[in-house]
Amino acid sequence: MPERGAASSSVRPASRADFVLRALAWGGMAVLGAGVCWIVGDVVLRGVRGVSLSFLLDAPARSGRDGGIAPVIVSTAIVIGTCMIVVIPSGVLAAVGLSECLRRGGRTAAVIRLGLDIVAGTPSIAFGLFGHAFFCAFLGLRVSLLSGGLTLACMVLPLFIRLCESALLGVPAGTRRAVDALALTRRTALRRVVLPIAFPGIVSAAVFSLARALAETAALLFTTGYMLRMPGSLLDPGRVLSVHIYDLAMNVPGGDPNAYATALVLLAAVLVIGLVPLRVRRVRADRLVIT
Amino acid sequence: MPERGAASSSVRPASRADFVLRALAWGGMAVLGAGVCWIVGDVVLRGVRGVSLSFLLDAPARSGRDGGIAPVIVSTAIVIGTCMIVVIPSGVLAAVGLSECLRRGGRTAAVIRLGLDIVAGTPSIAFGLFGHAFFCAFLGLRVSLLSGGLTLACMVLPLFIRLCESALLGVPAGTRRAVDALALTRRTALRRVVLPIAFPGIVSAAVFSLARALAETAALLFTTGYMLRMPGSLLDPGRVLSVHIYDLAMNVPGGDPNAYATALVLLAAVLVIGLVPLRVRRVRADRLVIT
Amino acid sequence: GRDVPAAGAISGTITVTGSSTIAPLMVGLGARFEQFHPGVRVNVETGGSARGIIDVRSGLAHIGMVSRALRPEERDLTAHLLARDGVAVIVHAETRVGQIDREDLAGIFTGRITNWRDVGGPDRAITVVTKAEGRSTLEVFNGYLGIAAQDVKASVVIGDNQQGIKSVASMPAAIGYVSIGSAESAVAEGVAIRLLPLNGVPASSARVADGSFPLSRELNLVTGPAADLRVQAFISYCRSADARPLIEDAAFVPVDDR
Amino acid sequence: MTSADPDCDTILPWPPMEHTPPCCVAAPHIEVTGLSVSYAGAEALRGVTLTIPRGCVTGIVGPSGCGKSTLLAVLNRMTDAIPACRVQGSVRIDRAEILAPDVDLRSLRRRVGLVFQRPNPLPISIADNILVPLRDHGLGDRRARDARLESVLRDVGLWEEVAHRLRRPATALSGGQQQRLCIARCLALQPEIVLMDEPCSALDPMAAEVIEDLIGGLRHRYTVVLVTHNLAQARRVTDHCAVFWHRPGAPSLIEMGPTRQVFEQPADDLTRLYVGGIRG
Amino acid sequence: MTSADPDCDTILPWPPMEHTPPCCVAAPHIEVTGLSVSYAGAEALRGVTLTIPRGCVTGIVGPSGCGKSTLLAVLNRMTDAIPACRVQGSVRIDRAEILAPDVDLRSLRRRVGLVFQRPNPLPISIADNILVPLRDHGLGDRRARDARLESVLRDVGLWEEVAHRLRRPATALSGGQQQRLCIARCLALQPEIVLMDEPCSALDPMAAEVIEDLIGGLRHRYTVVLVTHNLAQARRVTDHCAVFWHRPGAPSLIEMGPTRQVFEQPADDLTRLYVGGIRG
Ligand SMILES: Nc1ncnc2c1ncn2[C@@H]1O[C@H](COP(=O)(O)OP(=O)(O)OP(=O)(O)O)[C@@H](O)[C@H]1O
Ligand SMILES: Nc1ncnc2c1ncn2[C@@H]1O[C@H](COP(=O)(O)OP(=O)(O)OP(=O)(O)O)[C@@H](O)[C@H]1O
Ligand SMILES: [Mg+2]
Ligand SMILES: [Mg+2]
Repeated sequence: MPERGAASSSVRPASRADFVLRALAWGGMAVLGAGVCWIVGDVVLRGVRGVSLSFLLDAPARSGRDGGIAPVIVSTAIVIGTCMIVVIPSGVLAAVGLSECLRRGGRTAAVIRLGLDIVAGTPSIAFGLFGHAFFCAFLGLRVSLLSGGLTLACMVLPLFIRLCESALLGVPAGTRRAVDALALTRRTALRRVVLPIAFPGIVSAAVFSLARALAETAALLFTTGYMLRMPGSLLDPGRVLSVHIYDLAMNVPGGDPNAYATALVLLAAVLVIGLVPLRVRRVRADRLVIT
Repeated sequence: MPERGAASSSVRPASRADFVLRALAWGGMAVLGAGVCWIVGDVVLRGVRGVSLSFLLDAPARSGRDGGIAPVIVSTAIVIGTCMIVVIPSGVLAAVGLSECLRRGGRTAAVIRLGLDIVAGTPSIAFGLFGHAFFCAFLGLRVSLLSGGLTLACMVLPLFIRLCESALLGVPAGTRRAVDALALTRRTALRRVVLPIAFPGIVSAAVFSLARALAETAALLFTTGYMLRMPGSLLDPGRVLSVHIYDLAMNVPGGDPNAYATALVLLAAVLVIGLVPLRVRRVRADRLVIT
Repeated sequence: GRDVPAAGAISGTITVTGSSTIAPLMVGLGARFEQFHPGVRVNVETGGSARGIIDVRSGLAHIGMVSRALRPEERDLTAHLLARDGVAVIVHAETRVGQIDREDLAGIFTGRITNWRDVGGPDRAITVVTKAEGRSTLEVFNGYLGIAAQDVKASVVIGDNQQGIKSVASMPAAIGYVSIGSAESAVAEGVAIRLLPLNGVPASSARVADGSFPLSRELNLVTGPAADLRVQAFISYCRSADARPLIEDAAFVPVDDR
Repeated sequence: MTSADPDCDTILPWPPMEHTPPCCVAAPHIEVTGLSVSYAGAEALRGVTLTIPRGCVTGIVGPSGCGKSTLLAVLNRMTDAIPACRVQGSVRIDRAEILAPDVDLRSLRRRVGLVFQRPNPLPISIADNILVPLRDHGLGDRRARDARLESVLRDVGLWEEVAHRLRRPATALSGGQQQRLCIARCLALQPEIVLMDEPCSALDPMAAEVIEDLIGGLRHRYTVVLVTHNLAQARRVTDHCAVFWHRPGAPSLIEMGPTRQVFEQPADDLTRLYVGGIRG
Repeated sequence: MTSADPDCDTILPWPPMEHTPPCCVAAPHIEVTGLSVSYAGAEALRGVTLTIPRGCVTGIVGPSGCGKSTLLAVLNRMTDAIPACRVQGSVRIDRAEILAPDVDLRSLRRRVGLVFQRPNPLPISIADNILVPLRDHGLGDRRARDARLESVLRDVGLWEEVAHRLRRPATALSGGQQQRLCIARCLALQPEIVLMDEPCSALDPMAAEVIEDLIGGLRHRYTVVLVTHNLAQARRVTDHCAVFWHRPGAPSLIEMGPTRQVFEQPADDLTRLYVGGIRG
């Protein structure tokens, strides 16, 4: 007796054009997948010999050619942590505001989006110079982990807002009407209805933005600096993983092996963080309903 | 007689907590807005004297300290064009595939997302090295505009796919059911239903990705190179705007005035492109309905 | 050094900024110096030679790192020669050319010579890799050949040493020039490049040190007029015998003026 | 219940009559004057003037697309959410204009509850669909809210069906179950005025009867406006009845009066045809 | 219309009777055997066995939540789209099993059209809602499709209302207009079997009568399965009727037979109570 379930055959019927589309889509994915494998494979193959417990726990020596990357890991964690602490709440709120504006078809939203595009289109180096001028010099935070975290937050915020905003679009129109008609406060609407629906999207937006932040180099070179010392406070300078990789690869003759080892650590970090959204249950509204 | 319309007072009622939320959201936006204004203002003030018609149409002289940026503009247009030609179709298709997978709650989608996160978390420099090794050397495309465009496409694709994917989530469940029950081919479903609904989202995803691509520096340093000559073909090397800004700011003594002028050109380009989505009419499904 | 203060006698922060070529070395030197003077913090930042000069002038940094000789218009600053960095001509490992002299090199870079055959190599078109304008290596190189930047006919323009090495290694007919230290460690790592002897002198750090290799640039620490005791102490330390192994380890050639 | 207010100068569009059910005092609760609504320029209602009496069940009937849902949407300002929608005229509840820009929408919508034509449960659990709005409006403590939850679910005849799965998502309910949940959610807030847009359309006769009985029980305590397509139902449960029609040009009100009068001695020819089933 | 097939060994659950309307030949078109459906473990239908005769209108009635929509969803495999849904048993259309994994869903759904309980027009223009599926299935040339557009809109009584705004978005229609558009869209594809889930629930009596007449006209040409809550309607338009009920444990079929028999001589006590309006 046949039994039908989640793993059943495709829901959509097929045609010749469908086949072509399907082939194209898979082809695109395959090329991208191959690229990922190439990069990842390269990093793993060439970096794996360099990674060990002592590599993670020791201070670097000889400009990073020897020793470990403990201070680099600590600095990275602090910078990224600062960045995400700023980005997540303000980004979610901004996205909510933006999607409210958008619903009312306002021009404001359009202007804000343009602003986000401009920020996205600003080269890292410009952010580095901006961060240096604004946070380090103007606000007097010096070249420090804090300056770097804040600069990074400015860079990542537009991306996060855009991804969140799309996550919020997943709230069905009927649900919005129900919320309106029940005259729920915005707080309840967000906490009990909108955010739970958008939650998986927000988590994956955060992960994606975090990955992006981990990759940033030029902006941090100017704002968190270059120091390999273990940071003692938020106002100390430090060196993040991506800067370390860049420096080892570009400026330190003989730095390649440890550059690859560090890149492997960065990759592992992204991987671990990337696993988070898989643990998040989807609560897509009215997804289960056939009526 | 009162008249109610689009510009009416807020739809949602207010409470104390709402007020705090609202303040936070606007505060966040204000900080970001201030940052944008700072960067933009700085660039405009310091760059505006350098920009003229001849600046746009002349070849550079004295390492870019004098003359114009005509070859840089041409190279940039070619690299970004190549990138977007690759990214937009394959990204849209991949996003469609991904959202189909997601609907069926598959593990595949989760793995692909992880891959996208990894690509997002790869520092530009690693992309530069990958692009150099893969496109320039392995595929024999040399250091060229084509190599740069393709490398950039790999970098930008994950971002574009994620943004598109969220745009596709805006298709209401009822509409999906209608499409299923009518047994439309995937092609018709995409062309006539899904893409029209997602179109504004896709356009703004493309604009955002394009802005991001325009900002990229490190990856292009290795793949399109530094050459200031006017490119004659896709296989010639060239220098893009962001690299030119980087080089003038970092390596050319006395290059600052023209760095700012070039940054202003980049900004203007982002602005013009950023205006595109404003021209796109929103076709949000069932947005207008009160039933 | 003679007037070096006793260990621990000074304290405060020393900010060093400038050339990314020198920066990794300064991080190491700073860390050593901090061991002798626990009250001192040496903070190294980078951003290019130009930034080094600007930040010293504006007082944002105590010491600037400049990977070239000071220009006449920069005479308001004091340069302290830290080390020399040789510039080696490199070719792909498979290019069978014994050596090259100044004339031929100038011919190749100005486009007069376009085939390896003309300089005793295989019959193959030459791919010229040069540095972007504004780089100090380019200035040193062009100065040695006596050619102007606009005369250079290059097919690839690169920025950093590593990029130059990768470009040459990926193009079998390429010729370029990079820092000797970087080239030597690349060869040690098995990258497919070869250092060409210039005018019969083998390209090696040792030959730069003994002064027989003709192509090299200065790596300078510059200070403003108001350099205080702490800064002078650090600069003397960098130029002392103590610092020598670190400089050599960074693939530069220490200068013998002590 | 307030008795007729001598200050109120609104002219009722029908004379107070003996056979008005005793439950229903013809004191106006909602007064709609010259109401016109258009969507992106297309008129959906033109010049509607009617009075909805306090404590009665007022039915609204008429063919599909004649602006019934639109009228309800105006009464609690849901039209604000539609950018292209323009509302002109005056709507007064207890003599306070509700179309003024400075009206507090939260308290307005708390007073005027709306049950939509399409069920739209919140995508949270069945219990939370009722408890969350209660808590949001600060009604009662935890125990009082739980008690209210059970009582409204019993009122709409859903308790037996969902008592064992109160924590399951409301979106997984069947169409009729969702509809009843939405009615319960609206009543839990105890609004003054309950607007119901075809509350029984997704219900089987059994469930519909429960809802009809419920509406009957709301009389006196609430002012109910009921849009329905079921003329028999309108006749059974409403005290007054308004008939809308596509007039040439735009939909508008053609007749309003006590239900018995509308059904038995209609003043308008179209009404006669409609209620007689000749047209409709 | 095919006459009864001698090869067909399915036993009809009711005896062929004289007073079966002549239109309706009791040749089985859909045979459901031992069908059970569960959502995430919760049973929504248990052990349903019934036969739907060709060319007849078969009604499905029963209280809210008893699995009527679920049965329709199984008949054209819409259940595939619900990850947590498990379907067990056998459904055969013209004696071909449709629950097999290798069934071509496109041709199945083309043959078995479904009108949903909630109207779900595509968010494109009114005309495109009908023209796009027609073109997608390669039906007719441009002129034929335009003709079909007009004829189906006339069939559902929507032509007059929308003829002047065929290019406007379908989502801006009123609830009842959307419902009729969805019916028209389904019929335009001329499926063999038409499944309708409460097609008249959002309609006023006038529009409902149009649809009822339409369903009457489909008899002979189509096999129609009609879920309805309106018992009078079921009596008026259906030839056969199936009654579902919440049995202890899970919803299931309690009685099926010619409509007159089900309403006049119900075999099951629950049916008697239900159709008599005592329960329901
Ligand atoms: N996607 C789903 N997930 C979980 N349970 C569901 C789902 N869809 C329906 N159910 C449950 O299955 C049972 C049958 O639902 P179905 O929609 O078939 O009822 P129905 O007979 O159509 O009711 P109505 O007349 O109210 O539309 C109900 O108890 C319902 O709550
Ligand atoms: N958001 C909208 N945009 C444009 N037109 C609309 C919109 N909503 C409704 N309309 C139009 O306004 C008219 C009245 O619609 P309304 O929904 O009020 O009708 P109704 O009386 O509730 O009909 P039904 O009984 O079918 O639900 C209809 O012609 C409809 O097409
Ligand atoms: Mg309506
Ligand atoms: Mg149903």
